[in-house]
Amino acid sequence: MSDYLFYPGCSMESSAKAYYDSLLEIAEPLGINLKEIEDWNCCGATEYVGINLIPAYSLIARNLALAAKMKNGTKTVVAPCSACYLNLAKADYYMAERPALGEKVNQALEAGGLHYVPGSLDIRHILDVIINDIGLETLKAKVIKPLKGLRVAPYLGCMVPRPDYYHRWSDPEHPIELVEVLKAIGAEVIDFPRATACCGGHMTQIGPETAYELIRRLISSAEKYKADIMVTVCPMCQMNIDAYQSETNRHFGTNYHMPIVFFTQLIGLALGFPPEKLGFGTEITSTRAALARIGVEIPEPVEETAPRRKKEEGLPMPPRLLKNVKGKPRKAEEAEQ
Amino acid sequence: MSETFEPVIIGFTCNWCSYRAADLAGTARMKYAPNVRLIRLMCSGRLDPTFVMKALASGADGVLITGCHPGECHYIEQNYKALRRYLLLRRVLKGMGIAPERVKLVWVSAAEGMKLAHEINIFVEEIRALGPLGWHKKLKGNGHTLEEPALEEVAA
Amino acid sequence: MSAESKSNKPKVGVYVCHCGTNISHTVDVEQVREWAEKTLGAEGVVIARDYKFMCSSLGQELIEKDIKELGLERVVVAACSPHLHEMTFRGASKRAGLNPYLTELASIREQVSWVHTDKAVATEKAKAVVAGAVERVIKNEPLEEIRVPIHPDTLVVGGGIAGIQAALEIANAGFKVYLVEREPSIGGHMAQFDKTFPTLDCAACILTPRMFEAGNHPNIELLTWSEVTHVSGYVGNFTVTVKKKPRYVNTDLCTGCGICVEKCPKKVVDDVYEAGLGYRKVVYTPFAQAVPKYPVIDAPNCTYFQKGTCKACEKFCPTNAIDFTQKEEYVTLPVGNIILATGYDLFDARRVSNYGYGRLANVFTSIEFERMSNAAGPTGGNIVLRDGKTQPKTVGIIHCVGSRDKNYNNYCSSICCMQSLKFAHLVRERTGATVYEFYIDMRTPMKAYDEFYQRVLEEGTLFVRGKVAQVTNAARNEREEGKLIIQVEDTLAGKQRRIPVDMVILSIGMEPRHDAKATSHLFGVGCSADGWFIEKHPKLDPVSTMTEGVMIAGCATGPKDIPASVAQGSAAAARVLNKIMQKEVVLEPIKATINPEQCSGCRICNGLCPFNAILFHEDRMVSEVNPALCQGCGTCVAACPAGAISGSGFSNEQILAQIDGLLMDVNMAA
Amino acid sequence: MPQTDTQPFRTALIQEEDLSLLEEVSMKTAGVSHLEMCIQCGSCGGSCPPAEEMDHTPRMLFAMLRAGMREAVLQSNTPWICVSCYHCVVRCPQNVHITDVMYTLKSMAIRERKYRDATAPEFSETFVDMVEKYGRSFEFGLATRHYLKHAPLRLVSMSTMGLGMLAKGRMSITPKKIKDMPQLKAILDKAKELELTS
Repeated sequence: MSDYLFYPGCSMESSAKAYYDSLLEIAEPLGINLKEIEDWNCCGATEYVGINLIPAYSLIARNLALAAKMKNGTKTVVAPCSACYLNLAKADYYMAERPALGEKVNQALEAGGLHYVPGSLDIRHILDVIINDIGLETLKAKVIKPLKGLRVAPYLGCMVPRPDYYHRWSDPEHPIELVEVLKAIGAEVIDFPRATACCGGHMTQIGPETAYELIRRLISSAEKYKADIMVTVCPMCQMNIDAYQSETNRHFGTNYHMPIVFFTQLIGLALGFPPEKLGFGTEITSTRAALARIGVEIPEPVEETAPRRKKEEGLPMPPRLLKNVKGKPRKAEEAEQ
Repeated sequence: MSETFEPVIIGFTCNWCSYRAADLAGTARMKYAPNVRLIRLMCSGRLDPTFVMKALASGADGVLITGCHPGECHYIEQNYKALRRYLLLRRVLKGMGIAPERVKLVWVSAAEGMKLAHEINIFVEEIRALGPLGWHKKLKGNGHTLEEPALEEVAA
Repeated sequence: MSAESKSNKPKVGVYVCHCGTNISHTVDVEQVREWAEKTLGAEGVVIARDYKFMCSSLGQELIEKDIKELGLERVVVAACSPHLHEMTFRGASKRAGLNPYLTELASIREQVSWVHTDKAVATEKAKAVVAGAVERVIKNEPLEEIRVPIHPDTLVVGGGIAGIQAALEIANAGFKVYLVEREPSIGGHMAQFDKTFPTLDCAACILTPRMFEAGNHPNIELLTWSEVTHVSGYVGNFTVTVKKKPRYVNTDLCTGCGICVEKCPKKVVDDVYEAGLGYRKVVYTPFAQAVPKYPVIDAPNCTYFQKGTCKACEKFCPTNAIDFTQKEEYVTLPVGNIILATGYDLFDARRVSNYGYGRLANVFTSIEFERMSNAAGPTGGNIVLRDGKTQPKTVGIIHCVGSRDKNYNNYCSSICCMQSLKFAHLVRERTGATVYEFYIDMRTPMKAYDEFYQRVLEEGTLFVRGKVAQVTNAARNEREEGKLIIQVEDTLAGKQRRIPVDMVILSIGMEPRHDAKATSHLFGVGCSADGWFIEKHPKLDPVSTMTEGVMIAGCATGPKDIPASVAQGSAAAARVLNKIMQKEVVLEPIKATINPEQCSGCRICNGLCPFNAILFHEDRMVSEVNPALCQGCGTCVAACPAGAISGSGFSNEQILAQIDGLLMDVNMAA
Repeated sequence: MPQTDTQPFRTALIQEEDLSLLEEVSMKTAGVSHLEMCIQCGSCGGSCPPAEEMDHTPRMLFAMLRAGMREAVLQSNTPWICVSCYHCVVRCPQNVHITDVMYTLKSMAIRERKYRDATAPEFSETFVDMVEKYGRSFEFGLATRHYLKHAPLRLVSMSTMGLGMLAKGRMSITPKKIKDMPQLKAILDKAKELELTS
């Protein structure tokens, strides 16, 4: 078991309960021990930073200070919510980059008897922990019911791979982490061109028409690639695409039905947990039809759908670059020869 | 000197960058504090830690070491060796009870006369804040003989 | 100071310059002179003078006269920076019979009068600087210039256009050149191109004659499929080891008939010459006009080397030239000078994932497009999509891919604007497609370049000023379906645009060779943080390096177009010829020497020298400095734990004495 | 483009030039903004998913910042349309912290009451009110308060969804509160005081 300091974030207790429940279920078999940060508070989402600088960063830093006090054998803070992950990482990073900001934030924290030294914690997303600490091999080994036949659109959203202050992700636009995890649990993953496009964020509340268009682009892409279901790592993305789908349909006169779930829910299914323990059924856009394909029935054999480049016809393509390598991997290969 | 403490600082310069920067500061008539006296070396890599010890022991209150920016060394990479020695030297100074801040390394290219002047001004103020070292006054008689620091450690 | 040491001190003369009023305006020159004579008398100063202009012939004569009449053994001139007049005053001493290295300059202009304002303080500092110089000069030792003969042969590394040009210049002047190239043929990047801007002449038409000339020149020895592995020696006397990789073809027997290539049953993607857009056989010459004409066998891909069977090439070779037993060979060459023309690599466009190269089939790089538009290339000059047959109706060309971007390379690749304009012209000429160019700034500064831009404007290419944000296949509407969509802000209109196209060409930038750092170490030249080689002076000496005898030319120092590379090749050759004609070279005597008595053989110094000037004698267990290789940085001197290394011109004694002098006032006060 | 531009007459002459504006925005931005490094390439404006809703592209806004057009910049809707997707940030060749600059512009517009549409700023303020009161965000309270004020009609259409969320246990009618509210309040009070003096 590896220990982690856990920052759930507000939505895990309400709109993203399915994320919370499924994460807690799969944590045990994967060997993740989550120790919740004592008396954590809201990270301020994308709202507070748009009003006041120092209070916003002080609000975030209170969590960091509380976590740093608890760090006992581990200094890794794990957040499942993308916005929370980004805010925590950003405060840690900017407090160091702009010492003047760090000082002021600490002056504020001291009013509450707290202090935080930037850089003393590692702030990571739960997907990063699963793929890099637990590892794909361990995950594969635990799979009891591979999700054969389920075509999924890997939807990572914005705030996990970007701006990526600590260079943890393979690519800011087309990262492979979520794809790899979904492949490891046996799902058929589509080459989703909008994998890190925006769901509209808070615009569903304040500028719904802007948001509906962004939601439409995502759903239509997933449909075009014949995904059964979209998979996300972010409460905001899930909420916007799930709960606002009918409004989006109304707005455009369309008739999309594209369920979206958290990746932890699908891992849970693959590990053999019953769907009701993983928060299935709490989604507004029903997953029933999609899950029926892999439910209790025997999954049908998958047909090769992804159009692959045929050999030696036309012009050759360069191999895909999947790692965020700073050097020149192709040349390196040449040098080895 | 009157009440305000005027530190005396020895500055080591590299023939290819910082010494030329000093020339440039002169040609451009930039003004900086007169407390630093410069010594020309061919390279910051030539800097023997003994020189620094000697300067401090002979009455300098601080030592400024200047060299080419990383990657721009005239001798390819000798400034990195200066950097390594500098870091070790500061540790040694600390061990001897001398504030390691009395020795400072800055990178200055031949084009950076302004930067050199600026760094000198900053360093003079830093040393002024630290106060006089006065090591030379503690050495009785022949101030030239001075126990040399353990050079082996610093060598590479 | 003890009485003995006083009497032992050599006689020193101090000369303080007014420099018109440049020094005397801020420094009380008369006071410095008087002080030097009085206070420094104990240090051996026998005469101190001041003069309006020490550097004038009258000023110099003053010094010469004193050396002769007073028997001065050391001279200190307190004036300007040694970088200005050290040579002048050393010359004066030399004329009067004093070893020039017994003369020191104290910089009281650049370091005192010009940078300070308070006259009293400046005068005190000037005294300290003079005292430092006096103490130092006493410890100076007479030194002699070093003269070494120059070997007339030259090594040129890199057989691109810059290297070819340099080799031809030297060979035509009658001297021997070894031209080393790691690919099977010379020609470099230029051999891959179709047309060259701005004149649009065909690259092969102008390059091939030069390649042929180089390949057949009696003074040029080609070493292709070869790499330099070791360099030792110094200007005039380098010894270079070259590894000749096995071709598995006996070049004495091979006639270059090409039957082996024809009969070879295996094709692989050609990542080098065809930039990954075409195929070649496993036994191959990179292209038809390759020089030399002999093929090579790509052993890692060869069926015989993999499985032990096949040998089709051997069976069909009419002259029995195939030789699977060849091993790599090392040759040692003595040369006097070296020219590095190692060229550049291309930016890996897959790193800009938002442009989709490697993911979206119809995104091409500029080098792929060069091959595609080349009549000898994989498509026979047809501009087509990745399916190999469909002509594009709309093409987008994106500038600055990987250049001018802090996420990749900061610098401008300098050729991309012109290259992109050339592509626009070629696409329109060959396909009639609509062409968009996306640029940040249009940079067309050389001869006839802007005129070419005007021409492309006139041809109807649509220019959009804006750095492309992304190339995507995620359509938003019917119009975009099945297309590549270029999303960009048209910054001149201030609006975002989505432009559907069939084909995207990325104008990728130039990068230093992936192994440039290793090359720079091998030859002892400087390399910037980016990886480009550093010139001795970026403006006034752009083809020399800090290492005497090693020149640089072409893109190895930074992105360049063909005319600039050719000019540099010629310039480097001129520098080399200049050296050869001098027959010998004079070196500054600032060197390290190791006292073998004191050397403990610890070898700490061995690894510190970037010029490989220190060799270790295993038999005697002592290290020794090769004076001609030593560049005089003094790092080993500072590092020697036994104090066995001394650095002439900058010895420990000189510097410690200078510290004493500089701090004389402090100690007097104490 | 449509000729029915209802916007007030615009002059082509810049009439106000507040040349300290760029520096001010840069100083008020978290981290090092690199704003002065902008080369006006437009990779931000090209990247922006909701650019069609903006009156100016981010690039244009930066040009206006440089030109000292204080009123026009603070009145722009651009920062309020920003969805914090960070596409522009990772693509910017000059590493300008564009998203953070947008936050700064929002806070300046709020402080000087320069924004033209109150929906977004008031949503943010409501959100922050909740957080300051409970230490946690409170979706139900936020949604009701926000829609009641700004879109009572939408509240009706949204109620179906809201009821769905309630029924699925994804929305709580009562807010959660952290234990040590006095500590959080002390921190935020001090932070606000520091914000005013900086």
